[in-house]
Amino acid sequence: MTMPDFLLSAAAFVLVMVALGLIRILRGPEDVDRMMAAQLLGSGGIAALLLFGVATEAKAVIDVALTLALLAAFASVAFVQGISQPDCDDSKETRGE
Amino acid sequence: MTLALAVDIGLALLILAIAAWTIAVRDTFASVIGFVTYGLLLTLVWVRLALPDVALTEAAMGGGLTGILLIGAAAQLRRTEATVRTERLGILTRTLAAVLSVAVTLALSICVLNLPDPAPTLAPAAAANLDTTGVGNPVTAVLLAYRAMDTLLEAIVVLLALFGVWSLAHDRVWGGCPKLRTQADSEGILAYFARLLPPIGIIVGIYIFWIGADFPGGKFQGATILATMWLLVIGAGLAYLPPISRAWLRILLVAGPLVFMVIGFVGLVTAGAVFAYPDGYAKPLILAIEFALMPTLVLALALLVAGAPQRMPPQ
Amino acid sequence: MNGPTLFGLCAAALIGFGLYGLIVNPQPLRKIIGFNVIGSGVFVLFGTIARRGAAVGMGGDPVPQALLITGIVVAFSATALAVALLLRLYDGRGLVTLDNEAAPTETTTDPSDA
Amino acid sequence: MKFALDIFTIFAVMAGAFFFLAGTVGLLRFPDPLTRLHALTKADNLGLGLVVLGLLPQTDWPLDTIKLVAIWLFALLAGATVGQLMACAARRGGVNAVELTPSPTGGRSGWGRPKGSEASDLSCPHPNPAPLGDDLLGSTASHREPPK
Repeated sequence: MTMPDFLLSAAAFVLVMVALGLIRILRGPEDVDRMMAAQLLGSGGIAALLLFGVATEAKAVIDVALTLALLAAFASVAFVQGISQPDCDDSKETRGE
Repeated sequence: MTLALAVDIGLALLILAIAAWTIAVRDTFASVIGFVTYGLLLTLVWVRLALPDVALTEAAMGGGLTGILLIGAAAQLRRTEATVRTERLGILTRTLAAVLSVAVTLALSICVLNLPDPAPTLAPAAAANLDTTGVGNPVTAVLLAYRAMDTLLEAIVVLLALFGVWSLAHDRVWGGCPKLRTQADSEGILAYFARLLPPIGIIVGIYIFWIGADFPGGKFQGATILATMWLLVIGAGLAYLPPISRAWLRILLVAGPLVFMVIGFVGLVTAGAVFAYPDGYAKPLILAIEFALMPTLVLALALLVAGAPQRMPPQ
Repeated sequence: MNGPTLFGLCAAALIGFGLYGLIVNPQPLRKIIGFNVIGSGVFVLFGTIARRGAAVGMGGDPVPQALLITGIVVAFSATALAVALLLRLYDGRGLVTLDNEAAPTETTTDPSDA
Repeated sequence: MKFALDIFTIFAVMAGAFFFLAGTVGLLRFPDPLTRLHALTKADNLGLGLVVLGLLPQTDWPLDTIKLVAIWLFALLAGATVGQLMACAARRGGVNAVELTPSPTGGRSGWGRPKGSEASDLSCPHPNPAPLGDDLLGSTASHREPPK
């Protein structure tokens, strides 16, 4: 088994693992659990991308993974902000200009 | 069956499963989470299709702005969930919709299986003229040299969408600030994160923008990353969005398309056609357009997520 | 069966899913998501065509790739506009139903009053 | 040398894959959101970290190597932030967390708050945290600046 084949299998394995994590997205029970599974899928996706990228020697894939890693927290941050403020009221303003 | 094909089949099944769940799940919030995950898997699909430029765009859009936009909207609309759930279409309509969807899928599948072989391609034509543009990445060359008109119109479409969003403001707050939901606590973990990440994120965004001339990357991807960083700083309560009546804001928004158009029409005089670049000046002109479009895109994309103005600026 | 064809078929199914969701889901935000699923299906379909056009050392035909990038950005803009319209509807009526029969309780809250 | 580096890659990537396995199993099998979060952060930090470590010898010095390390650092930062934010969210809204953990305070941002009553307390543990909040945020306390 050559190195690219090994890396590709590893990518497939990681993808299968995070795909199983999708069961948590399906089952919940809370949205928090769903968001966690999405977060795990994010990390697994980045790992799989890197493994794909090195296996196929496609350098640009590393940039894609870099972008994903940089933005990895954003969906979760938006989620936590979303559930912590059920509606927009100005009373939550803490700073003025 | 090769290993690569097995990976592709697994990925296709995965994305179909998450798409089906996103459509079928009852709860809107859960559906939005599913859609964000779907965007991530879509990035993997683009990588498997060997289209890194598209993958980068999808990663930047799907990872940041789309998630912020949809999750924010779903959170605001949560109260309506109970009333909307009572409206369900009858079984007949749903069956008809299913039949229609299956028919469309089948028709498209037949088309996919009967695509012409060998496939028509413009790649040789794009490669033949790549040297005259001085740009190394054929996709950037297409975006800014061969089909520059499309890119100009795209920037204008983004701006028009922004004007559309702004026009939804109440009269009394016209010219005011869009109010993004912000964390009440400006000293918490989120504020820490928002102080640490954006400096590095700005470097990554500019890097992606810069390498776009020769490698996958470019202004749309870079601008998306920068816009996301800006929204993070605002979302953490460390800064406010400017009122939309600010002159600098409006000038920067219009500057990009304006520079693009001016360069395009100058081409009419110097090179004999609109958006033709004179010999030897193609690369500097393309760079000038990219630099001018960058702030426009950053501001427009971030403000699109921020939504309509909702309050007057504090005096 | 090869990679591009596989993803082409996948795209066809995605368009079907999205269409069903667009028609059946009553919540407008779900319709927006359904529309986006259709859009991404169209993009993937176009991506397979780009991939099939691989030639002269390029991974895919650059022209459809450029159009795809344009398309993704435009789709995002349209989504943002649709979401803004929806939030404005909620702001004006207090509900987001598209059903005209539902009582339009005019509970306009002007945020500048707050 | 090449052989040794390849062996290193294989072992590190396999170890990383193992942590993804462990993270997934934890996410599926652990009983409440906070323990699931624990499993998730292991997969984030160690799984991705070991995969990156394993791939380092296979990439070109310097740019790709730096990018790989940066990816891991981003993932660490994202994991740390998301871990805390999610823990807050799980504490406030998680039915399971409420069932499994006794309420230490019952007061503001206490554990015993039933789902749906979060309207009065919307911010994460700052600035008036419950006892656990102090523990969670102990590491960042030194970064706080005086309120403006």
